[in-house]
Amino acid sequence: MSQHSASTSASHGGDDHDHDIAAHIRTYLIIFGALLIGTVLTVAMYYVDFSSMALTVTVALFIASIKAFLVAGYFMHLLSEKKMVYGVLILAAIFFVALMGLTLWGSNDLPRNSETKTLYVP
Amino acid sequence: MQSTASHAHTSATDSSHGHAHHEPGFFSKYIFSTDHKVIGIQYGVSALLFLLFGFFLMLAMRFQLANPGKPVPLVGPLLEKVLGEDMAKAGVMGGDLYNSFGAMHGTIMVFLAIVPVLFGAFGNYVTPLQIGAPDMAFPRLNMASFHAYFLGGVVMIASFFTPGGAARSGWTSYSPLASVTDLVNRFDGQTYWLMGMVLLITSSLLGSVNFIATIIQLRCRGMSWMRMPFFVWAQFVTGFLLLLAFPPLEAAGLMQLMDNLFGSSFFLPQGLVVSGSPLQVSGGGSPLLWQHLFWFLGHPEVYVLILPAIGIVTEVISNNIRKPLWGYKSMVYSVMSIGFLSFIVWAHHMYLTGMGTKVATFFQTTTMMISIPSVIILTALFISLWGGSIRFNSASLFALSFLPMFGIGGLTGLPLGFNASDIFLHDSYYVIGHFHYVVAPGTMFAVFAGIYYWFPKITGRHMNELLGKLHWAGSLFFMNCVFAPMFIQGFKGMSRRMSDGGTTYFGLGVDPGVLKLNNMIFWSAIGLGICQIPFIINFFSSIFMGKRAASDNPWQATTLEWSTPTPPPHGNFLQEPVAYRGPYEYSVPGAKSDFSPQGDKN
Amino acid sequence: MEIPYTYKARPDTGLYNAKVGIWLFLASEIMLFGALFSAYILLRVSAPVGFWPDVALAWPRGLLNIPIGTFNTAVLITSSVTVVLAWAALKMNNFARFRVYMVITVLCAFAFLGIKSFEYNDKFSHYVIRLQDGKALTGHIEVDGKHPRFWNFSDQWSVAKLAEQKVAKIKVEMDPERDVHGHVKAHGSHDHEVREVAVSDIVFMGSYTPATHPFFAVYFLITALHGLHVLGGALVLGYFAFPGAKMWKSNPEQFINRIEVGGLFWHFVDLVWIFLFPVVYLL
Amino acid sequence: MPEVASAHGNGIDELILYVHLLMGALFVGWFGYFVLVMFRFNKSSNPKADYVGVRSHASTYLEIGVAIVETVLLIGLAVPLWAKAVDSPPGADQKPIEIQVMAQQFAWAAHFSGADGKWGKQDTKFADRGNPFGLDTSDAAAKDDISVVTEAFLVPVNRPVIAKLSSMDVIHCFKVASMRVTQDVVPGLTIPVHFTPTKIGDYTITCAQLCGNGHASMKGVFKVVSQVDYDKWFAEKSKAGGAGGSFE
Ligand code: HEA
Ligand code: HEA
Ligand code: CUA
Ligand SMILES: [Cu+2]
Repeated sequence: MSQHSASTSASHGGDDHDHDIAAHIRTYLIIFGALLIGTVLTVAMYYVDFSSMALTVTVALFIASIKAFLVAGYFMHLLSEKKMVYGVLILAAIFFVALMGLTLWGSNDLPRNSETKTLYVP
Repeated sequence: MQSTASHAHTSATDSSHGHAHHEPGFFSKYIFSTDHKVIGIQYGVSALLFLLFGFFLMLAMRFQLANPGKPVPLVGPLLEKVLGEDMAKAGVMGGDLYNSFGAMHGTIMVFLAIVPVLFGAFGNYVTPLQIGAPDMAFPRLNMASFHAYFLGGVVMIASFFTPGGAARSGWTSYSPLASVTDLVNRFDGQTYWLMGMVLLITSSLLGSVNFIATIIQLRCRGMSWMRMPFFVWAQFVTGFLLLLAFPPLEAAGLMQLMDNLFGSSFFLPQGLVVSGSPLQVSGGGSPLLWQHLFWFLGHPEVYVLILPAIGIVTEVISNNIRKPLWGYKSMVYSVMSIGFLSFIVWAHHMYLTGMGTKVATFFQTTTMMISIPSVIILTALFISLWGGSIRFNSASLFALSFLPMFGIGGLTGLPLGFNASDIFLHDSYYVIGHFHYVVAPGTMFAVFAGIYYWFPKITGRHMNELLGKLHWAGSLFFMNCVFAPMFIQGFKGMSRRMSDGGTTYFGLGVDPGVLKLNNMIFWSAIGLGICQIPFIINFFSSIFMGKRAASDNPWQATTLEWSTPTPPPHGNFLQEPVAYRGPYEYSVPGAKSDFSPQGDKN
Repeated sequence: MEIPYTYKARPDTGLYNAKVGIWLFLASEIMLFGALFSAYILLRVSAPVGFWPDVALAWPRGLLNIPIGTFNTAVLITSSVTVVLAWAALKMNNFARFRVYMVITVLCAFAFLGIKSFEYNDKFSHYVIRLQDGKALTGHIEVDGKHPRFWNFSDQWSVAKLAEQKVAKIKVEMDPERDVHGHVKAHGSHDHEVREVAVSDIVFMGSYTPATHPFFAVYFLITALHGLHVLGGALVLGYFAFPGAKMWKSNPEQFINRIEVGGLFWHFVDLVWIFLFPVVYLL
Repeated sequence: MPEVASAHGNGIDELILYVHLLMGALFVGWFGYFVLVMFRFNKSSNPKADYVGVRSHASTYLEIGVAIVETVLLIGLAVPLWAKAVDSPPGADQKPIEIQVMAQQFAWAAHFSGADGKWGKQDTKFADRGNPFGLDTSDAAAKDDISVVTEAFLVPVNRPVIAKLSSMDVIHCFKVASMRVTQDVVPGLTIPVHFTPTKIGDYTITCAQLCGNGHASMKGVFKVVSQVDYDKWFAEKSKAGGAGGSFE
């Protein structure tokens, strides 16, 4: 049986295939570099004073999202993944956004004249 | 024993001789089994025992409500001895004991009884059979899931014996109450509750990954999506609800655990003064955050309770009306939209926590939207009855009475869903009535229907019909006697979770009439309990003495589980099953019998 | 019957079982960490000004060690690329190279955890002190020549306890001064200036533990949970590299799949960190 | 239901009524159908089932009908009612009575600003059971404040009341059934409710949120009285002043 399977994997690893994988490896290394650069950038941004918190957050999350895209898209092969997986992830993404968005919205939209402190806290 | 090439072919022969040779021992057969059917039965038996336990908790509470201040008969002295004088002085239920029984009744019923029996037991046993799979996709994960559940149950039960008793902040476990009830003994019932919940959530996550993967991957040849029995669809959607709604509660549970054990302030705001002295915490947390995270699970959870129940009812009804379902496709789309929408309605439990018009409008709109697919499903089931040739047996009686019972429960959800009417009805007995109509006569009837229906497949014997009908009639009658009066009490303004049954309020002369109903409810609950005795007798005696099933398909049903041997062997099917047609082909014009099984070629 | 598609892809979905399973599991993980991030943001935006003992700040910033965090990020990214290279090596039928990459991955994982526990330890002995005049000091403290550290979270090293032990003065090894963004003020602040503080001057004092501020509560909860994921992943990958590698002989295809699935989990752990790092360290 | 005693209460009752009419219609209709089917299509009266069953599309119209009625109730009643009852406090021209209400395990307390119309200083460090509002009695503005702990307080009839709800410890729920008012009282937040009592009488504040072992007995009483009686009580109490009373 092991005989058999070894031959399967050998046939699997035909020349074409090896070539493919070698190309992949090159991509992985490039992305590795990009991720490291991204990390340096993120940290560098910290020392830049954007004066606005919103802008700081946007920039930081933007860089993080690009890094995340690279990891998910290439390392996790998400760019060439099957429909079913996309479906599951899209659901999770939608519900995550709903959870975060509605929770934040819900706790900021209080009846008028409400205050976010107890009566006696100075 | 791994085969590589043309897997499907060799595997059947492989396994049949692989398993003939060694008989598994007791432990690997019953405790550490990876067979979905054994796991299903394990789930079923444990869950039914929890159901009974939850009922006894409730009975003690109902006694207290009807007779506040009187010692609980029979078990009163025991309660005092086991739980201590603080909880049950002279056998009388104190406020703490009442609250802890209430919290544990809710928790046990939802997480340890009904979900495990619907999803764990029926889901496990029936789903792979109905899609023609040899087992679940990940059998060992399945076993781990049961063990996590069981451990969770043990932790929950153990919590009754911790100093201070079990959790007593409601099944909703709202902070700050959950974090300040016992400031001295941090390892209290609440902490146990949280640890138990983390285990139960883990169990559900493992289970739901397994179910979804199984349904996506292991459907047999010909079992296209639109040929799946509705029960499988229901389990599929339920799986997604558990998969994506539970993790936020797990996160919240961990946060509350930190609040309780490490003194953090996730859910505790600044400036709390408990029992007259300032609480020594940093503050800065938000009590409403807990509620959002809880109800983000909490609402999908109620559909976790009802969808598999509707699935069972659909199976039983379609079999007993001997005709196809009307609007199968619209039912499938409805169940999907219910699943989707159930994630964005949660704050209808929080209308009165201080919500502005915009958010409240959003959530009541989604709440109304979600009632539409429910109406569609019920309508489809009702319309399916037309033109049928309805057989009445224990299973179908329970399934049929599910419809109006769920109808009442569902309809009473509407006035709660409108925020303005919820102002009056919120946290009153009307809410209790609403959801018990869906979970008790609703879900529980589906459970009973399922048991009567699949019993012959599981054991090879029928349950006794006479006892079954007795069980049905009594349950239907007393269920209504228990829960219908609650609507009246709710209208009179009686609040839930009142350890004295409302005497303090209504002692003021506000309308003592509704208090008398407490008596009636108590005795009806006793009656309800008594009506379960025929069932329990029936259940155990039929395993050994029931009428033997005439064939592998005694109900003359169409779905694939009935084309296996009885009980199905390890691996389920003798040859590779193939689905040739839709799931409910009954009374097909021109066919030789009134049912055309999915697996029969012609 | 055997369970089908345990390692061969099902034709219509194009996936084998474990891959469906891992993606489902990761979807639930998204919700788990998503909820924690949501909690973080909610607590942060609703934090009242003047809440963090340093009155100017509503929320502590810049208290975590950025160089170390950056280094740890690099460690995790490295492990992420080595795990995918390990998979590629298997694809190319090169088992020896696979094992080397896998070992690097696991070593990175433990390096990450080691560095993390060093950070934790530092936080446990780091204090924030609010004085009568409203100012706040942060730094390591010295009481009677000892550097107290908190292992017992709920029992705060409270001012009352100091008074009880008749301690009149404590020494604070001050952190460099920071502006409202949490940036170190470059000029005028000496590293590790030591200051003496009279106990009677102290209003509040707490070490960097969950009990002191929701920020630390969130920080410890998320990073600890993330750390558990790292640990779990490292154990599984370690298993694949050595005892589990037997399967390479018996069923290489399934083994490659296992590595792929393990790798997917590992990348996810990395993904969480990619967001975690800027959010808790930098923002 | 308890008799309505507030200005907005009737609207809520109407909504409840209409929803129940919808529910009743659906229930009676479907239940009648159900019973009919049970007789007409059981095995003995209809031995051979019909493969197709119902051919008409009546049910679709029914579903659309339900959706429409729900929409109407939603937009026509529920949303505006909520906006009015919860979200639009009465303006100064309506001379609302403003009170602070503090919940604690297990009692309600009310606080009026007194004759000078100014709230005294309040701080956590003064707060305890007998002084739930943490009133700083040395503050000049606090001298005439009225704090009512555990006994009944008074409000005049036909004048809007704004109660600013807050809690010292856990979540409670301010419910006055006759006024059709329910509002959770969340520690860390101050949430106002407003209502206009229209009938003289005694009303019970109940707590509708589980808050511990004494939850069932957590009640408060207030009296709706004529403006004259109210003024008298107010003047008297304001003169006495103080942080409240004992907490039994
Ligand atoms: C299985 C469980 C289940 C189900 C299915 C539902 C279904 C619904 N629920 Fe319920 N609900 C609970 C379980 C459930 N609920 C629980 C446990 C609580 C309390 C939690 C707690 O606080 O402890 C609760 C509380 C609750 C509240 C909060 C009340 C409050 O605290 O103030 C609200 C408010 O909107 C609500 C609304 C709804 C709505 C609109 C539906 C809709 O989905 C219903 C849709 C269904 C229909 C509209 C029926 C259609 C039927 C027909 C048309 C046919 C009729 C025919 C005949 C009668 C013969 N529910
Ligand atoms: C799925 C959920 C579920 C189910 C099935 C039930 C079932 C029942 N519930 Fe419960 N209940 C809740 C979920 C549920 N409940 C929740 C979530 C709460 C809120 C808790 C809170 O406030 O936090 C609540 C609260 C609640 C209250 C309100 C308490 C209060 O607010 O003070 C009441 C009051 O009467 C009540 C009554 C009942 C009754 C009489 C039943 C009956 O229908 C029970 C009937 C059961 C049986 C008769 C047992 C049958 C047993 C078998 C068939 C076993 C056979 C065994 C073998 C064969 C091995 N419940
Ligand atoms: Cu206060 Cu219940
Ligand atoms: Cu709900």
